[in-house]
Amino acid sequence: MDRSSIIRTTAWLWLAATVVVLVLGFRQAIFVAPMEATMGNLQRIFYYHVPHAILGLVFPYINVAASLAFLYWRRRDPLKALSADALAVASAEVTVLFAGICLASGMLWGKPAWGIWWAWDARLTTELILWLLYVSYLLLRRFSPTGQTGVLSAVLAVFAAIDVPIIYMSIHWWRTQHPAPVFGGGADSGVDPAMMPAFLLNLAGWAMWGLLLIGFRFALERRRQLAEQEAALLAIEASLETPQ
Amino acid sequence: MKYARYVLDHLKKDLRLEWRSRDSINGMLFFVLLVVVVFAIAFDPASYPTMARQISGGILWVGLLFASMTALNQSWTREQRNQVLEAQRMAPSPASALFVGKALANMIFVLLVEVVLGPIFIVFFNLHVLGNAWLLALILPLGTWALVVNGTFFAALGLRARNRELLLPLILLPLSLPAVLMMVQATSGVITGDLDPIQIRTWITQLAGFDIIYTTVCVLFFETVLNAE
Amino acid sequence: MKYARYVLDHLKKDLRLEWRSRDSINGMLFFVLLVVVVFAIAFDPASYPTMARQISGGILWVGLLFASMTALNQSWTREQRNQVLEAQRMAPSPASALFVGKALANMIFVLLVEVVLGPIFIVFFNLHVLGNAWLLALILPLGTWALVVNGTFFAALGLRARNRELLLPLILLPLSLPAVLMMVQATSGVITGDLDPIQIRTWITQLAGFDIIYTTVCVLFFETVLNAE
Amino acid sequence: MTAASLDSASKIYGTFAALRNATATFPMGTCTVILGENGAGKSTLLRIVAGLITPSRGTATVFGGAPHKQRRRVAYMSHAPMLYDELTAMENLKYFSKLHRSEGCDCAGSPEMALRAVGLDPTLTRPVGQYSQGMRQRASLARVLQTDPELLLLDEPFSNLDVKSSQHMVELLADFRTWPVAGGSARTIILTTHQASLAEPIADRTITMRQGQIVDTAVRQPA
Amino acid sequence: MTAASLDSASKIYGTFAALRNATATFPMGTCTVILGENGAGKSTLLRIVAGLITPSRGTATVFGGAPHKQRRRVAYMSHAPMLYDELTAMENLKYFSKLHRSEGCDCAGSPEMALRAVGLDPTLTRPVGQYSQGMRQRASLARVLQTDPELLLLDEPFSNLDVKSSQHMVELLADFRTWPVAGGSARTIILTTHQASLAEPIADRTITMRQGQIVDTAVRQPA
Ligand code: HEM
Ligand SMILES: Nc1ncnc2c1ncn2[C@@H]1O[C@H](COP(=O)(O)OP(=O)(O)OP(=O)(O)O)[C@@H](O)[C@H]1O
Ligand SMILES: Nc1ncnc2c1ncn2[C@@H]1O[C@H](COP(=O)(O)OP(=O)(O)OP(=O)(O)O)[C@@H](O)[C@H]1O
Ligand SMILES: [Mg+2]
Ligand SMILES: [Mg+2]
Repeated sequence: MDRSSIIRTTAWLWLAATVVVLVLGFRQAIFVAPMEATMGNLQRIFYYHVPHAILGLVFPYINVAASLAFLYWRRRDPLKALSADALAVASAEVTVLFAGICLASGMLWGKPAWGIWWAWDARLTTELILWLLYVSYLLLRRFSPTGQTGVLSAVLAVFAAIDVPIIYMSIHWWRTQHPAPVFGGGADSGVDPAMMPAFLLNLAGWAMWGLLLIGFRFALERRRQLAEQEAALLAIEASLETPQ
Repeated sequence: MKYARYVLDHLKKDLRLEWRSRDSINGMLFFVLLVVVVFAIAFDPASYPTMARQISGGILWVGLLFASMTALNQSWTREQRNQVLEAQRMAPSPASALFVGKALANMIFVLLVEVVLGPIFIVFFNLHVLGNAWLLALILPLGTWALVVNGTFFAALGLRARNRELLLPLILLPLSLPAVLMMVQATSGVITGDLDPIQIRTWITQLAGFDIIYTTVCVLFFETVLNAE
Repeated sequence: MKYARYVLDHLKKDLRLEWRSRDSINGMLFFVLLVVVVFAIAFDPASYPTMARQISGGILWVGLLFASMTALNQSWTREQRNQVLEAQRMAPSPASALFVGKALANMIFVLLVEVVLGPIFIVFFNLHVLGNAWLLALILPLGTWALVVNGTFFAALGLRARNRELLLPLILLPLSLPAVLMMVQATSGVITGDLDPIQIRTWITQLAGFDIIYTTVCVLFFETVLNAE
Repeated sequence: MTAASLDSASKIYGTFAALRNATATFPMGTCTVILGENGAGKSTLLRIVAGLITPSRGTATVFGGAPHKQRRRVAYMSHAPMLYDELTAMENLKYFSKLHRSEGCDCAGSPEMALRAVGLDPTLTRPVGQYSQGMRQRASLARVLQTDPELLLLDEPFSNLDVKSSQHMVELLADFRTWPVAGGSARTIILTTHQASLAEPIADRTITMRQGQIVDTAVRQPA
Repeated sequence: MTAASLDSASKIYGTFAALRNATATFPMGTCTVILGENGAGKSTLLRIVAGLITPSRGTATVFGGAPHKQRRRVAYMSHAPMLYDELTAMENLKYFSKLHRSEGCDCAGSPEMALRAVGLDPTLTRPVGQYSQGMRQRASLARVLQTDPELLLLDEPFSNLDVKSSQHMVELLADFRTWPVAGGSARTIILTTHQASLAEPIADRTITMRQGQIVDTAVRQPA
């Protein structure tokens, strides 16, 4: 088997595994996990909301790693740099998606739980700023002149990645309406152990889904880059045939 | 040492250019003044003095933010006209010196604006600073530098983009939101006297940290951005 | 009739240019979103809900004012690049048709922005409109036109000035202050439900009057401004 | 009949006189080439005739009226291309031809023809912003030609053009002068250039300027 | 010794190849004139040698290193004047000469001298923004000459110049080539132009480009 068909098979297998995990997670979350005491069934959004929130914070680091790699390889090995750039776009887009879903699910949760769609509390603001940062990253990619997109956006990615922890620190002392951290928080933190399987399954499932999306988007971007190179090569070769 | 001399050359040039036309600073002044007036009309501070105190920190910084953004965009336009920027790129002096020089020049302009604006603002919003007013002398420069250093950097980054003027706020605002939060909280804290000094100290320290981190990153990456392509 | 056809030509051209670049409108949408977030962070509507309601009218209009100012400046820059404006001046079609076409195009953009922005704004500021919400469908377009018509005019006026971008707010803001006052009062009145309908009617009528007067004056004087040297 | 004339026209910028006391007539049907050093005031003179600036002193007359009243019969092409970067050449030309549409006819030549005439492909989908300098210059010429002007003002039409393109342009201008005009009058061209030799074939008259003044007017004898 | 060389360098904008597979060497001490139609890729080639853009494929070498590492020894003058409109010529030149100041000496020629050499008055107090096209071109030339470059890149230095000024500029360039160099090496000039005849007196070699390719390289025999 050649390389591309191996990749394709892996992708399909990965997709199948993702679906299985997500379905199991769905069963656990909706039918198996115990009902929460105060919020009732509403709490089940938790199994979707929190994984997206956590993953939305992980993917930016893929983005900045790829961006730094791009900057490093830019002059040394342009081909590798192009792959890094593709990975950077892919992870940025998936970040926007996941942070967006976290925002949306949180808002859907907030309306019945708090009676309002939105509150300017630390967690929510943080997440919103994260989302805004990566939207602005994507906008910069669209606005920047051809040929400079990679460099400019890579630099912005570094700035954005530095900003993420700063946001967390700076907003930590702000008034808050959002539930305090359940994991690794104070003494009485932690969820009912019966909820754990549902949560972990969903976390794993969405992580796999996110990686799959990144991989898919990466492949797409690579294909676009290759097509562009091809066209450029054609342009050069076509001219070489013209009599001198 | 030589680096400092380059920075000084650039700074002097920028100040001279500004002095020749002087419109950037005048414009900024007037703009901030107008923003204050618009807000005063929109919010009616006279009838609600406590509210005025609560929101005045926000208004001050929002006004400065928008005013400086316009000016920051301008400051690189000058370099781009007649392709002077390419001459800068061809010069053997370190690129980041150009950046530092321009950031300092912009800082001076915005500080000047603040000095003039401060008293006017206090009169318009009928403010009595309830906290320790001296702290403002620390908060204002720190906050201004946070805006100016990133602003100068990203104005340069967006220079060759299609929608230059629009792009700067789009990048700068999300990135500066934490800094804006810190500035506003610290300023409001001082004005209303609500926050205890320790909290204000925390905000100020964080702001200083923000400044230091971003200044370093900007200086490191400026050459890359200038020679992008 | 022929005049209308000219206007349509200009409008179509502007829409096409916008469609070609497209990202300018995306950028503007994002910009307004950012302005709302900045204001929210600066003014903290969550902790003071009644205050939030009182100032939300002001914030909405100030945000739109900033956003549309950026867009307005842009819209003439295009004409100026490559001196296309001189070609426009050399054309035998009436100059004011160019103005009306461009003002309409700008109006369409800003209205689009408002349609998207409205819901976000209501959610973020957690507003319940206490008055007659339908009135907003009247106030918003009237207020927008007031901003856009003067903005387009004065952006053209400032075209050849050195600090174009800064000049527009400087002229536009003072001039629009009465309109801003009317819009803000009417909008706040509707949102808080404080004002009685008659008062709101008065504000709206005045706003309409402002629109009519300034539109006439702009159309009359545009040719003069375009050919001013 | 004179197409345009200047009567002791001066243009003063601040304290600097870009044009001083220029008196000249441009008879109908002639082609005048304005020569002169850099900063001699050639562009200034042309812009006055085009009605884009008004003389500080003296008067300019075009077809017996004020220059800015004659927009329909005059076309002006400057250093800059005067086209929208984002649109294709075709879209640009169509737009401008619409602005010139008059009462009865849809007249004003077809944009396709004009583009073909200057040697550009009308079906090109690249926006003008991505053209090279020379291509822009041609598109710009097409823009002024399509409006079928009686008085054509060209400011350095050959700068940035390679020799072959320049010669082609000169031929095109020579051809343009033979196009029939509605009113029975003849077509007039005024152009500035630094490459006098290029413009030679069509020049009936040359005007030489120095430091804002017209220092010499020469009429070429028909050979 | 070669001052600069291109090794199958291509520059691709989107899908458009502005420069294709260009291979060329520019020996030290020679003056090369690049000819070609509009859009042939002359400016692109020059900008690659200047290190302002990097080739999409292939490499460019200047004095044995990467082009953007040689800033001290290379000067580039483009279509645009590359000067601040608000400052006088003198102030502009002083500023740029400071950016070139190196370790020991204050070197880099004096701005006054450079301005005199190009025929501008160093005491002129008008800001550059109010200069005419040609005056700007000269001030721009002064800017590149004052840094005493070993490799001088000029993009259409004669466009917008009247004939006399152009000839003067050619003489100046010829003179410049004779200036002594610190390292003992010789001065190299690469320039593009559409007016081949003007550059003739100093051209040692001509390169002709067409559609992004170098189609011809001719070496002139010393007469
Ligand atoms: C737009 C609204 C919301 C946003 C943007 C948001 C955002 C977040 C984020 C970013 C996290 C992850 C924090 C971390 O792992 O450190 C999180 C966790 C959580 N959210 Fe939300 N949330 C929103 C609304 C809500 C609502 C309405 C509720 C319930 C009343 C809720 C309950 C939780 C819980 C229980 C966690 C888990 C806390 C933890 O494990 O640390 N969220 N949310
Ligand atoms: N807007 C202006 N403000 C001040 N001075 C100006 C302005 N426009 C032109 N000038 C001056 O007027 C003089 C004549 O300018 P003009 O552009 O007519 O010259 P020109 O003959 O076209 O020169 P070139 O061949 O370089 O294009 C120049 O010295 C120039 O500096
Ligand atoms: N930034 C760019 N984006 C896209 N295409 C470009 C860009 N810069 C140049 N080109 C294209 O590359 C080609 C070569 O351009 P270049 O400026 O090198 O030509 P030139 O030989 O200098 O022509 P001229 O004599 O007109 O100045 C042109 O067809 C131009 O359209
Ligand atoms: Mg001229
Ligand atoms: Mg060129």
